[in-house]
Amino acid sequence: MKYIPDGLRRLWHRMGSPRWFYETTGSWVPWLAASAALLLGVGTVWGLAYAPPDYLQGDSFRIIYIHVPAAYLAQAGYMLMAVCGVVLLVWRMKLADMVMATVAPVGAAFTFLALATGSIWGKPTWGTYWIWDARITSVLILLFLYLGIMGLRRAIERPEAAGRACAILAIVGVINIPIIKYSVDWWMTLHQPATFSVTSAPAMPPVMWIPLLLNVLGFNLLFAVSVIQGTRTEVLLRERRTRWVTDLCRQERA
Amino acid sequence: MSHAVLDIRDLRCERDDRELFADFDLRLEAAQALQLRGPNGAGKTTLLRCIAGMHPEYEGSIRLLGVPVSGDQLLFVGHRPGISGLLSAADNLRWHLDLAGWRGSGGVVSAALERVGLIGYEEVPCQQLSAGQQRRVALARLALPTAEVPLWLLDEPFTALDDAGLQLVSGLMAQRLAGGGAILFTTHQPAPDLPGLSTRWIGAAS
Amino acid sequence: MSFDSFGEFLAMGGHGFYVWWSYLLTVAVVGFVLIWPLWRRRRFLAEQRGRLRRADALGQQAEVESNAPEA
Amino acid sequence: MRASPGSEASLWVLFRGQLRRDLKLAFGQPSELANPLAFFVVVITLFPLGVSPEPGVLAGMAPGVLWIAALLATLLGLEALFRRDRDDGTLEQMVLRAQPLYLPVVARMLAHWMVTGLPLTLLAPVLGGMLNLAPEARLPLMLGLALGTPVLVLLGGVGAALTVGLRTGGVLLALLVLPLFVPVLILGVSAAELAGSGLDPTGPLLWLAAGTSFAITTVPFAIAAALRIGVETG
Repeated sequence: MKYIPDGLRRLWHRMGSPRWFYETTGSWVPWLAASAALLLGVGTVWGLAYAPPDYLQGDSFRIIYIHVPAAYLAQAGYMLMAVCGVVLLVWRMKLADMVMATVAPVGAAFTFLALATGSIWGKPTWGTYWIWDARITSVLILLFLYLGIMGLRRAIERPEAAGRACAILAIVGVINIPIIKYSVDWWMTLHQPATFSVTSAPAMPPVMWIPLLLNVLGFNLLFAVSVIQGTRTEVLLRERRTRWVTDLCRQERA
Repeated sequence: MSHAVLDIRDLRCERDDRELFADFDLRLEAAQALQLRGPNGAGKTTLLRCIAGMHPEYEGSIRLLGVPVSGDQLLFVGHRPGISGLLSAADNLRWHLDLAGWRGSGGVVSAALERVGLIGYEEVPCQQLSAGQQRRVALARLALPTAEVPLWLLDEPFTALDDAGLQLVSGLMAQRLAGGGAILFTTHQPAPDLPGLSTRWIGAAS
Repeated sequence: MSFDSFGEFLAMGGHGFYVWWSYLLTVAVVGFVLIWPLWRRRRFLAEQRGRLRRADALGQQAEVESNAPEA
Repeated sequence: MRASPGSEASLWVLFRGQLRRDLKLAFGQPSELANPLAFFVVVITLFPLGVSPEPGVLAGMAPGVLWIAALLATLLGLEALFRRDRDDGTLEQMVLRAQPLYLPVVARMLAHWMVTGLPLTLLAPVLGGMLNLAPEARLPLMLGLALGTPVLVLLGGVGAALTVGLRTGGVLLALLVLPLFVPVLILGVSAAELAGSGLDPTGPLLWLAAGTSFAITTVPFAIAAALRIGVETG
């Protein structure tokens, strides 16, 4: 930290303050939510109505406009938890723990969505709702990892200890995710592999992938909105005994 | 400049949403003993655990000989004995020596057990000993050479001991004080007669 | 537009059931993800308000504030 | 006389002392030693009864069945791994005094592996024979278990350390560690299956070896960090 310029260091310390986070991010939410709605509206309408059907999968390929962003967020959410875990363990920044606690259920929800949409997509494509496809299997294991973190946090009573325990688990998990992914991929090549997977559509034309890009961006903003709102609530809960939160509650009452 | 063995400044500590200490200062010099007294729940144990690094939710500075506390500079005897019931007294003490990286002769184990009056019980699994004898095994750690550290933290060292045991423990404590160590301990009993002893009330009486 | 009529749009070339189910599920999950933090916040504020009112009624405002160190 | 902390000799004393203590503790309770092994054998026995006694069917699923049974047997011993030490206060003494904590943790896990993973490995070919496992697959199965069970024990140790102070131990522990066991399971089963169908099993075995060395060097740090949380005032 010695070589970091003063201004940056001050910003870092301020960012670590839950109160600063609460007071700063409140005004961001409407803008983020509006951008998310715009991107998702355009992307989804375009993807559902204007993109041409896939020559092999027909119209069921339109599920990718939600499946891919959800699968992406499922993984990104876990990464984010691990990064927060490192920040918590190294710099003891309480805000990182609050973000981590918020991301877990949101990430798990998107993991579930990725799993469910992938499975629904499988019915018209493979003729069955569940197939042990490499990607779907990895996502299923990712869901278990999320459930483990959420279970651990619920089980430990002291929030301070729960945060650090979850940080350790998230870091161990994030190192394992690529190993799990590659081992599952490799395992598929040994067994009868599915001929094509939900995301392996060959060389999409722009009219198909631009809406996908819009939706990925839109879902990212949506995720940000949810995490920011959730963290703000978490800040209030954890700081409920400080004067600024008490004052805030009084104001809300008035 | 010489540092106090233990120097606590501006300690603020919470437990279960309740503030135990605020602006708490404590200074302990070499060859000094301090008895912490106070009602149940006043935070005596929590204070010892803060110092030992087993209760991280505190603010303020805790320094041992001028530097942050390191586990090999202190000896902690808590409510839990630190003795495995399935192992013999000798095995337990040997493990405590190994933990501290002791490379000298193992003869110190029987010397320590002799000191606490457990001669002949060396190889009996501790769970077959009486409660008082088990307590003595735990306290035999104070008679090991690895106990020669600057600070002892003793949480209720006199419970479950008879008069002879009490004499024994205060003897070990006096010996450590004479050797230049500092001792912080909690007890509900009246303090034993120790050189350099003072008492501090925490909690309700403060 | 890749569909000729609204009926065809709904049918999705025979895959309508799967596509619309997926999107319905997405709406549900997104709804949950957006509403859950707000619901928690509302519950928290209601709880705190209750606590403050109780404290005021008892004239023990001091109790709340003595518990509240400066942030 | 007292070794300066951190000198090589005192590090060795620290490691050896912990290993000796844990082995003494383990061999002091023969029943706890035998239980995971008995569990392993019983589970294996259930498969022919539950699925099919047909030699061909059994041979096909033998590697997977043996590995999953080994996985569950490992899990069985994990819950008690640190619990007794926490209850009698020896864990807090270890966390407080040992410098570095890494060494006694490695010794603890090594001792645990010697009384769980190692006997499972040695028992596996016998049970493999009962399940009609191809003879050429027996050595790769054993090698796979020898390389894979240390990883299982270590990852399991993280879960055990994280849940050491909790009342809701067992089920949560399984949820925490079983997903992490997946790569080991895949690689271990593949090695035996490849060998069983006359192919070269060295690929997955080398990957397992790499994973084991990585786990031995890194995972004990995670266990140590988790144990520090576990001994804090609850």
